[in-house]
Amino acid sequence: GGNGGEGSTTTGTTTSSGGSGGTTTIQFAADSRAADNEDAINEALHNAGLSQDIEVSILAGSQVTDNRQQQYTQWLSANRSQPTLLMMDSGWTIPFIVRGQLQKLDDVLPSDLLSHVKDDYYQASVATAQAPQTDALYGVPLFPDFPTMQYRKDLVEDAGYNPESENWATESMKWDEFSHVVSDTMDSPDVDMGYNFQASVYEGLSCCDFNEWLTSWGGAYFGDHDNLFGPIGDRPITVEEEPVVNSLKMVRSFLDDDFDPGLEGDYAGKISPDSCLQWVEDDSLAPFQNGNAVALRNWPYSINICGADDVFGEDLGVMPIPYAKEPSETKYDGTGGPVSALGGWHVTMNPNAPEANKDAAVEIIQAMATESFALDMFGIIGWIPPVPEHLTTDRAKSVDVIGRYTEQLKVAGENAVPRPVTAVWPQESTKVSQEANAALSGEKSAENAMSSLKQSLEAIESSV
Amino acid sequence: MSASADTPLDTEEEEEEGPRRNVLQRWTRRAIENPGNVYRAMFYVAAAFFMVTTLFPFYWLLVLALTPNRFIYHVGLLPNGFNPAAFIEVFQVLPFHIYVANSLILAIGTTVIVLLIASLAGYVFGRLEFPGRAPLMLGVLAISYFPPAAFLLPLFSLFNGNIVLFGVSSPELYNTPWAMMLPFTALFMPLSIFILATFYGQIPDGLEDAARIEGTTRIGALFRVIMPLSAPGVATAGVLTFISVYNEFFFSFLMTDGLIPATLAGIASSQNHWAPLVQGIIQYQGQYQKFYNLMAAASIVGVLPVAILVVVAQEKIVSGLTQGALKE
Amino acid sequence: MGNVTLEHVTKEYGDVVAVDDMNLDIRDGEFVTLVGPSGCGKSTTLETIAGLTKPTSGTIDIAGTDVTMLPPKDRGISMVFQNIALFPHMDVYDNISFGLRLRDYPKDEIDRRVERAAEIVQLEGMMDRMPDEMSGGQRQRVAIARAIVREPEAFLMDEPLANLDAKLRVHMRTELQRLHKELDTTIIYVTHDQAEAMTMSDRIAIIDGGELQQIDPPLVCYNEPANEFVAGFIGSPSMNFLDAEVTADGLVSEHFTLAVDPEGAGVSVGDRVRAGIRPEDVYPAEEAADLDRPSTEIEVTTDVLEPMGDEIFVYLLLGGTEERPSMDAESSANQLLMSVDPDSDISEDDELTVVLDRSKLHLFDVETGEAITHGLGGR
Amino acid sequence: MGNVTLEHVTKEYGDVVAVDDMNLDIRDGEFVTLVGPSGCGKSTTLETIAGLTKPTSGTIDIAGTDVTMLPPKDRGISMVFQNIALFPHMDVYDNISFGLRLRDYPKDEIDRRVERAAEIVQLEGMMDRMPDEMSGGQRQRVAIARAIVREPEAFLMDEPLANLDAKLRVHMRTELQRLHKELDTTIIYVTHDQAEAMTMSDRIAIIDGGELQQIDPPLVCYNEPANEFVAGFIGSPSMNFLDAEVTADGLVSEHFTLAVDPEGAGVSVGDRVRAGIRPEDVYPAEEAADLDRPSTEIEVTTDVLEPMGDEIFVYLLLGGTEERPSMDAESSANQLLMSVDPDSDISEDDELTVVLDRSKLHLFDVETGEAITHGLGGR
Amino acid sequence: MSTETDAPSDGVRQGSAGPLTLAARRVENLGEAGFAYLLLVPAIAILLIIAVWPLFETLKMSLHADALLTNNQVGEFVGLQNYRRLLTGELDPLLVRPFFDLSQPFQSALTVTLLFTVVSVFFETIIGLGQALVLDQDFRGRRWVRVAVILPWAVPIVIQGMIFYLLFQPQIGFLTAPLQSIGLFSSTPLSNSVDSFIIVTVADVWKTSAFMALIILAGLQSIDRQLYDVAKVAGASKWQQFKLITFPLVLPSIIVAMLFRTIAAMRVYGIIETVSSCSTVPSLSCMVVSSFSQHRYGSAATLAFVTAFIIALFVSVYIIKFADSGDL
Ligand SMILES: Nc1ncnc2c1ncn2[C@@H]1O[C@H](COP(=O)(O)OP(=O)(O)OP(=O)(O)O)[C@@H](O)[C@H]1O
Ligand SMILES: Nc1ncnc2c1ncn2[C@@H]1O[C@H](COP(=O)(O)OP(=O)(O)OP(=O)(O)O)[C@@H](O)[C@H]1O
Ligand SMILES: [Mg+2]
Ligand SMILES: [Mg+2]
Repeated sequence: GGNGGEGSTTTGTTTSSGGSGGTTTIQFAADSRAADNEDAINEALHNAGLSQDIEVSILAGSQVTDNRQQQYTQWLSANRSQPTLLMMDSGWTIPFIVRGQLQKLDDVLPSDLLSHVKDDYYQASVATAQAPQTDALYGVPLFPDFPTMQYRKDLVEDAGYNPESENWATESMKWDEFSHVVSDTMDSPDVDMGYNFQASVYEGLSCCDFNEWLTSWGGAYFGDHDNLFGPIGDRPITVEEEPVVNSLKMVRSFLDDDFDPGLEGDYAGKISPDSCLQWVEDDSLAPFQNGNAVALRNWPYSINICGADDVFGEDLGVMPIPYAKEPSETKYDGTGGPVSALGGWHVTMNPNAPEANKDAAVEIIQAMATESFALDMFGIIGWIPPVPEHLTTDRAKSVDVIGRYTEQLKVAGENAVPRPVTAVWPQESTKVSQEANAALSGEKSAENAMSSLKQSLEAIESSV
Repeated sequence: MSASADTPLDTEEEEEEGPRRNVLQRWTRRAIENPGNVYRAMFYVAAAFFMVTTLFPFYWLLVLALTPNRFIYHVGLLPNGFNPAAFIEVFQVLPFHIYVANSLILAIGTTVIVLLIASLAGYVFGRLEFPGRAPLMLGVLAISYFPPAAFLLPLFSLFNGNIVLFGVSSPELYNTPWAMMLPFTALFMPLSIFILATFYGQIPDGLEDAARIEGTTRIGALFRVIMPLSAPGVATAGVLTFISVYNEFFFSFLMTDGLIPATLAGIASSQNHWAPLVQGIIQYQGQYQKFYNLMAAASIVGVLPVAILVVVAQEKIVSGLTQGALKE
Repeated sequence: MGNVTLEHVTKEYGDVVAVDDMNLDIRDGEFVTLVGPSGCGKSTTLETIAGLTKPTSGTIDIAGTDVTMLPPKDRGISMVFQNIALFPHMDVYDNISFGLRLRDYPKDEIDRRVERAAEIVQLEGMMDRMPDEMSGGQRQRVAIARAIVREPEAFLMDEPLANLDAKLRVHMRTELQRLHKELDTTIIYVTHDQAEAMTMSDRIAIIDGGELQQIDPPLVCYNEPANEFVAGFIGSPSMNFLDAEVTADGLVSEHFTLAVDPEGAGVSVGDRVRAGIRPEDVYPAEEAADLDRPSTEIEVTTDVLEPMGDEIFVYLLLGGTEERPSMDAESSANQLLMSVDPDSDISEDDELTVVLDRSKLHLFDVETGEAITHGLGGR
Repeated sequence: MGNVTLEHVTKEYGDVVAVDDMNLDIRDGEFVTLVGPSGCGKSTTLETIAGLTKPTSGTIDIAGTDVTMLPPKDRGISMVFQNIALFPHMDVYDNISFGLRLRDYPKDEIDRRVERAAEIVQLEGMMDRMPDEMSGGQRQRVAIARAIVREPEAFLMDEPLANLDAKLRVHMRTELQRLHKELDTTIIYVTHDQAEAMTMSDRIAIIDGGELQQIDPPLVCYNEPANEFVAGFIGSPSMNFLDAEVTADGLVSEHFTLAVDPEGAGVSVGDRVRAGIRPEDVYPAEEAADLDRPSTEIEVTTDVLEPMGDEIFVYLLLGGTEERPSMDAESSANQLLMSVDPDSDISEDDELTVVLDRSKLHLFDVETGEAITHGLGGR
Repeated sequence: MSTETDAPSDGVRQGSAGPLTLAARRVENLGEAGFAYLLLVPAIAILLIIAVWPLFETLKMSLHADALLTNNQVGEFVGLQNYRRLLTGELDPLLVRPFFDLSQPFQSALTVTLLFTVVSVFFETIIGLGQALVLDQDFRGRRWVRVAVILPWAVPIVIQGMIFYLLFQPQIGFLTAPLQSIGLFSSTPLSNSVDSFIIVTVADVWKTSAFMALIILAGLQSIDRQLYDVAKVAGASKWQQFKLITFPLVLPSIIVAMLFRTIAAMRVYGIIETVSSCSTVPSLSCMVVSSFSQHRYGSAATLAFVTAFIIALFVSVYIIKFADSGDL
């Protein structure tokens, strides 16, 4: 179908607001937090060198990522020329790329910027903004997001551990040790939960929690991490393998006192509440925030909440997520060690936008890629800078609350694993979370769950 | 007619007052003698039951709204903390009233259109006999068999000017109220048509006849006599449509880009800032975090217009026809 | 220009033929009353004229236009419905003014007319009552007022006075007649009240089983009924019927003989006929002195007496008490009804001699029911 | 045991007093008819007896029990409603059998009774019609049948025959009377039809403005009305009223003088009274030969003639044509209505001499309307 | 009536009429059928464009393969293959849960949907009828009880979901623990299929009984009160009045309400997604929506049509009943 033309709407064209003749306003579909900070963002962009006659107008999209994805799908499928820029979840940018619905940035961005992104940004992030199996760039990471293990330093210390001196902050511990730390700390009378995580049947389980466990055990969904983004149907499916099954058994033993995981190593049982099986991020946060849990695996936003002075302040400890196997012990590339699942968002460009808007958009992306902008946003909204080095700057460290934990975040970022996003990932994700949850709840044995997961994944992989 | 046959049944009076009766018997006896009391008691029990069951979740909602989000853990029957400021914060975080206003406009607009068109159709289906009536009615009904998603893709193309017929491309309605009101109309109309057909069908022919004799057309009779006399049905169809639209999310989310005008006054002047209430409510939901207290407070605020509407519409019903003087 | 013509109008509801090949030609300004037994199709006839129901076949013509296919509002009629049909959601004023408001009459004109109509039906001061706050008769009067505020080509009135008391009915009768005169409008009127039919109509149309039996001025219908049905239907109480045979001696029945000139009466010897005589034309023999043409005397026994105030109905048994007819046999061959003056001293179970007024005797064909003659000459 | 007693029953609707301190004592098995002008409170009275509306004050007693607070179903009554009120969703059979089915009568008993009732109202073969497929009269008959299938303590009937034709009405009258006799049930009956009231009732209760005016056997009401209202209301056409003064000469009015013995008549000289005389008690002088007690002769001019078939109503002007009363003055002082035989040769605008039957003359108090005397003696 | 007025006179109108009146006349002159069709034009037109045409497009989609890797909505034409694969279970691995699998009824879309429909519509009807009967009474404060009863219907699904989600979230709401202790629920009801099914059903009944109540109430209010007088005098007890008068006369309303509730229940989606998840309580609409959001438009369209077809089959019960009551 043809493009009905968007000229009549206010944005995207030259308007003359405030007499400052000829301001170009570019629509940027983001979320409501960004929209609330529209002025600050514009200021940050201009500070970062964006020409004063370009303005960004931010659409307050839903924060619920599925809704946004749906909305973008509609817009881009209908060849709408608005908005020009879209903020896309790193978890689902690739399907848009694969469908050819995004502007290839290699063609429009200056080459120095391109190489800056490809070389200096968190690699995991950049990987989710590139076309699979090529390195063509379709989005520039705006901010990444990596979960960490947040814990009650005060309680842990009371239980006789010494996080500071053992440098838990950057030197992650293994799961068995962690389980004992938690278990011991739980014995302190005023907490009834230990390690809280999110294992409801939802994307967050498959992309993140489960992904972290299995990867930290040296397992993988599709073998080597080169295969994360395809080729669909032409890669091994490795969920049935022992590391994956073991990781499930381990977590199940955290949940269920009576379950014998039969793993080597000494795992303390029953450190996590059953409720984890129906929790998403926020549910797991509540008990922790209320002082009823020892540790919580969560995204940085909860650091800001729990690290606030009126909550735990300095008593909030943050460490990378524990692991079971060293990278060297594992079969597949990219697995093992203290992995963090990768979240975060990219900025991408609508290929149907008028050329003039695209040009302005390029300028905006350039401004967004500056350190100044990244650090401004870290301070304003808490967007983690997409370049690891930026995190260690003094300016980053001086940010309230989360500035205290930049070291931990940097480690997490360097160990980030993206989810295996492909066009079929949404379906695979559903199956993964169903089976993982079933295994964790004891509804199925881990082996059974994973073998039926393997079948499902095979069917899905072969359906394309 | 033999005089004997009525007797076996009129036994109530004959029963002799026995001396020995325990309390229960006495109570039953009283209940039988004065069933009014029993009905009254039953009625109050039922009314109380319904009040409690329907209102409890609202109470819980209020509890949530008053509980600061960080204390949401283990809220019981009483709010964990007391934070009425949530009701103010709702408006500080977002111009929530503008979302409400948008939804009100969409809902009122759609309701008016639906009632108009469905009235005509309801009249036809309820009062006229004509060939093809049953298949047409079934056809209308069949539309509601489909999940809304089944309509979305083509409509989205249609409202984005992507459909070209005879060289004319379809109007660019995306982001205008029409892009929502049209689908709402189509999707909610079958219900209204059926409700109105049922009610219009029950109005005695005599009244329509009288109106026509007095000089109305059939359509005139519909709007002057049949519709007012079906006030309860019309009000119900209206309330149901209104509420459905007011709370609709699927289309209103996908047919707008989520912008809202900066001020209430902006609604009138803006063509394309039509984000509705539900979109506002879910704005209180972060990617990982949900501000339950704000969502609760916002929905209490959002439900208010509906409560007012219900009162007004019910009043209308009451004044319309309470005594059911439908008789010719 | 309000003449109303029905040509071969038939209306069927499924199997039921409500109106059967009806031909009516009602002149402009005429007052025609439709009467007939319950369910005979009077209301249906009005409805087809009004356009509320389409006839199954036949055409209807109002004021020279074929209106068969016109909607009611273009037929220039107004109607009082048998079932009243007030708009329950409107008060009396709104009900009455409905038609005027539809036609955008100026407010003061509406007020004037409504007031006048309310006065006619004696409902002044009830303008803001709702229909369900009124008595049956009051509602009916609202319905009448609603019809008469307008000035249509024709009024159709379906038992408009059924729920009114005698006095009010007389009043309304006068008012309707005056209205009729003033507006010179055609009125088609349905009533079960004989007095209404007799006093108001220019012509009465008697309908039975959907078929028109006779349409004639009231007295013609009364005095010269076209057939037995009309004879029995018009007049209350009903005409007495006695089966008889024409012999050389005259009319011979079980209980009496009447000299008759077969020729003059249009019958021939051997015919079986039915003789009809109205109760007021039966006289006790002693009072018949001033009667021009009494019949032979008939011996009867009085049965039940029904004193009506202004007269007494006396049920007479022709064959003596032992033949007292069972109560539900409609008009038994043995029974004769006589109306006498309230001063009369007749009592139950009297033996009595009565005579019939020969000049008021009607003869009907036994088979077809057609009238043969009205009034016997000779003696 | 179906006696019905109302004691000081008052029913108010807001400002409207529909029933005003009504006292009625209806004996078991009695047939009482309520009559009165439209809106006088007849239906409301029935409704309070039935228990459909609670009286504002007063008590109601049925069969010896105070039922004022009892629900309708426990009062042992059945009722025909003025507005018919058939159940629209039930066919005729279901409508009629409704009350029986409620009481779990055996099926065949129900069938038998329904059949019998349908026969009485002549609706055999219509058992599976729906109410909206019937004519007005047919519906009314269903309503009657619905009431009479049961055998309650008392029947309440609110104008049950209003929509029936004269013939059917006579038939129904007989049937209801027979039913009354057979079941020996109390019947309280509302009608606007004088003939019904006169022929069926044991007593007639005349109500005006919610107040009971008189309750007496029909002929008493007719011949000895308690007051002017009753006199004017009972009898159709209405009684003539003439204002007069009692002088030493007797009764003197503008147009005639009547010798009267004040003492015997219960008046005294100087009283202003209203004299009432029914149309059938006014005679053309020449026909008054056999009248026992004619009055003095009165010179009149005939005005309008209303031929009714069995009689003719003659409107007489007392003061000559120039005083022709305006048509809407109800009973003008100058006007006199006379009913004459249809054979009479009176025509419009005749000069005529009439006499009144003194023995049928009623005198009423001008102020209170109370009757003073019925029938004047002397000459 | 005086005749001196020059106001518009009645009378058979002929000839001299404006074009508008002429058109109006022509409309009035249409036969019953013609008139019926004419009045249906607006409704049918809007339904054709906004509903039927999109459905037709969607139907076409269902005859094409999914296209995950291109910007096209669907792939090549495959005829009825999508339907075959769905009905033979070949598609099951690609769906959230199997389409039909008797071995795990609470995790197969068809069984869950049917079970949900039967259970929720049953309770909604009972409760809605009860509520309507209470609201139909005259008592002080009725207006507020009305509002209370109807209010749940006015709650957006997001919020409805939130309320029940939080009520059964063990760390927040207080309902799980007691229910768990009496052995009714597991410790994680929201990820347990059976428990979640019950919660979703309760949530749905809570919200949509009001829908039933509203329509039935309107039906009750349209009953001629005089009929109760007749029934009372005939000796009907309250129950008999209900059984013989009220019920048959509101039956058409009840059928309409149940019909639409059934259709809506068979399309249940939002409340599942907000309280639990489509994986836990899979419904037919869940299948449609998830396939849709996974960009499998061919499958989604197929599922939508199969869903509609199943609904059509299921509601034919009502249709037959409706036809019996003479409305079709
Ligand atoms: N609901 C009501 N509200 C106010 N007034 C009422 C109501 N019902 C009846 N009335 C008034 O009460 C009076 C008596 O009414 P009722 O129906 O008893 O009269 P009726 O004698 O039966 O008259 P009719 O012969 O016309 O049927 C009338 O004046 C009527 O207007
Ligand atoms: N909708 C219908 N379906 C079937 N039969 C009908 C319908 N309407 C009327 N009838 C029948 O048609 C016949 C004529 O009815 P109509 O109403 O014209 O009678 P009517 O003369 O007005 O009687 P009444 O004096 O009782 O009012 C009746 O036998 C009636 O049963
Ligand atoms: Mg009729
Ligand atoms: Mg009455």
